[in-house]
Amino acid sequence: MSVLYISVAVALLLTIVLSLGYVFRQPGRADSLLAALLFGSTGVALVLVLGRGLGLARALDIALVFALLAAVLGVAFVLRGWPDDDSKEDLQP
Amino acid sequence: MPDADHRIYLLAGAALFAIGFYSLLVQPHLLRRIMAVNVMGSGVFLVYLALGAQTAGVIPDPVPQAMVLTGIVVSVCATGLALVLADRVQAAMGKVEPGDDAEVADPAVPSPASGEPHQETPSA
Amino acid sequence: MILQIFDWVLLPVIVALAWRSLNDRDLFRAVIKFIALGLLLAVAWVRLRAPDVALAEAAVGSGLTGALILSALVRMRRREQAATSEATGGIEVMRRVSIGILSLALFAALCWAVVALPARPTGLTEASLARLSESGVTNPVTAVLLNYRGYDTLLEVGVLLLAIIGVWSLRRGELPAADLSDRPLLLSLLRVVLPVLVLAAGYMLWIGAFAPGGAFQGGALLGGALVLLMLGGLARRVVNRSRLLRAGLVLGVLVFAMVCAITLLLTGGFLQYPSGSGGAWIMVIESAALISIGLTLGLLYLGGRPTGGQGDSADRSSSDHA
Amino acid sequence: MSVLDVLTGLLLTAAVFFFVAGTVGLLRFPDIYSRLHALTKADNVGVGLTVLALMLQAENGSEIFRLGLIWVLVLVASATVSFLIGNEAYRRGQKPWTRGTP
Repeated sequence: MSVLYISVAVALLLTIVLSLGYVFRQPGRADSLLAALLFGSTGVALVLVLGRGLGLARALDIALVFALLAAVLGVAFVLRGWPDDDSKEDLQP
Repeated sequence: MPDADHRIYLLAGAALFAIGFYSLLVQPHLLRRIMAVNVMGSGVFLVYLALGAQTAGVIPDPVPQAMVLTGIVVSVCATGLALVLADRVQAAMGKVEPGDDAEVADPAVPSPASGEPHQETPSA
Repeated sequence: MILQIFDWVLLPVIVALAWRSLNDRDLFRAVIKFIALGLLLAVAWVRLRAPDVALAEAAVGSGLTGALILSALVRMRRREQAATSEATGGIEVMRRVSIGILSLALFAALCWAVVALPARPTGLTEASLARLSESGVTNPVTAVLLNYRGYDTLLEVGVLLLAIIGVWSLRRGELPAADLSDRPLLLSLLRVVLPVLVLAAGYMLWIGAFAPGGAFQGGALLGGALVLLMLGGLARRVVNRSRLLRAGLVLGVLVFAMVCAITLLLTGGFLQYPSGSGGAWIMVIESAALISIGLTLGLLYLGGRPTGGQGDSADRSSSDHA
Repeated sequence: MSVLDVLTGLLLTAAVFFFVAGTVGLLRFPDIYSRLHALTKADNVGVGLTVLALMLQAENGSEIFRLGLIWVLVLVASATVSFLIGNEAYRRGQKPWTRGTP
């Protein structure tokens, strides 16, 4: 069973790699923000299955903290973190 | 335990430290330097925890874990303080990229008394 | 086997992300990558079976540090807007190359050093487990933090206090005056997340005695709650009560120091708890530390001594809803 | 291998599918609004299925409760933040993609 969990973890990690490849191609800022959001939720699932696969019962709490702080960070992003010179930078090659 | 070999983690820790070191010296922007120091710290944590995980005991060594925990909290404090300092630097000099006089990289270069007298902007 | 594959995917990604986050041309994207790096590091800590550290990294490393750097970035950007746009590649190629060679040499030396370490170090696992039953807690990491090496943690709480004193003496931070009445959705998010954050902070504190968790993780969650409150413009009532705030900030150090003094009187040993009552002492210290850590981490986000209204004029001009 | 284990495996596979779909959507969709749409599928359904899969293996009620809590938090946070991002992007004048624009 733990092989299944860790394989799923590897698969989730690969989706992170995929979207990182996207971020590395320098998309607009809002889009890299979207990628960060996706990392957050993928990270929650990843920690859950990895913890299960390794037999760490407390991984649940880590995922919980992840989810909570992702909410904090998301709000911080939108309220304070969104750069004003957004459109200008997006044009940069 | 089947996954006792964490040597790749040790190497990755060394890589993070070197990357942070390089960026710390090369990048002129203070914010980047602050992030660089954080990355260096993470490299150290990686090495330390990997060593703790491959000790002979039944569970990973708790002492490195406790120290890294302390380290994380201390480094967020240091980051917060450094960010405010960088902010003050910007307010005082009008830019976030200190000139050559602040370069630790090459002490041989005589600092060419970089312009900017401290024109305190009344921002704070 | 499959774990090895996991490692071989995870670590190159971490290293590549570290490189790109520090050398990205656009600072905003660099910060986003830095946050993603923190997230993957937390995954690495789970992988290394260090759940206590993973909890702290998930809360502090990726969450709060990211928010801190992000808000500093925006603040700086506003000030330098239209002025000198960020010049990348500030130093010349020759220096860049020589520093690169230096860093590679450093990397090689570090690699040699870590590979030369014994493959199976003895460590202190057994030593720390041997006396665990006397420590008053059953989570070995908490035992190390607050019993075996309590003075480390005392100093750590001191460092937190010093950091906030430094920040407060350097700058004034203005509370965002966001009005959530035009953002009803955000208000309802806060209504769900804030209570859970506070509840989870208490849970972390309580569970730290026998499972991963503790005052630092709980404090980070509390700090996150404070950040949310401030972002939502709801923290004025908390932050403007200056006396209470300061009392909360020093509470951790104060209680810790008092426990030091009392244990010194009772047992003659510095932070050596009377036998059998370790758990109670640890709980007292941790509860006080939780409040101080939460307040400190939350207020660090403000980036200065809180002021009621008049603050950084540059910050004020283009605030809240752009 | 019990029935529950098989179910867990199936649910996890489905979850991975949704995460992959969300990622591919992020990579391939033409504008920020459609990318948001793809993204929230990964958030909501992907995490939901993972949580469900692990609930089947949970040892006690507390685990089930916390798993559920995680899902609720992810749902609430991702819904709100994606709304705010979309709203902000629209306010800043990002045009929605229509057929014909590249």
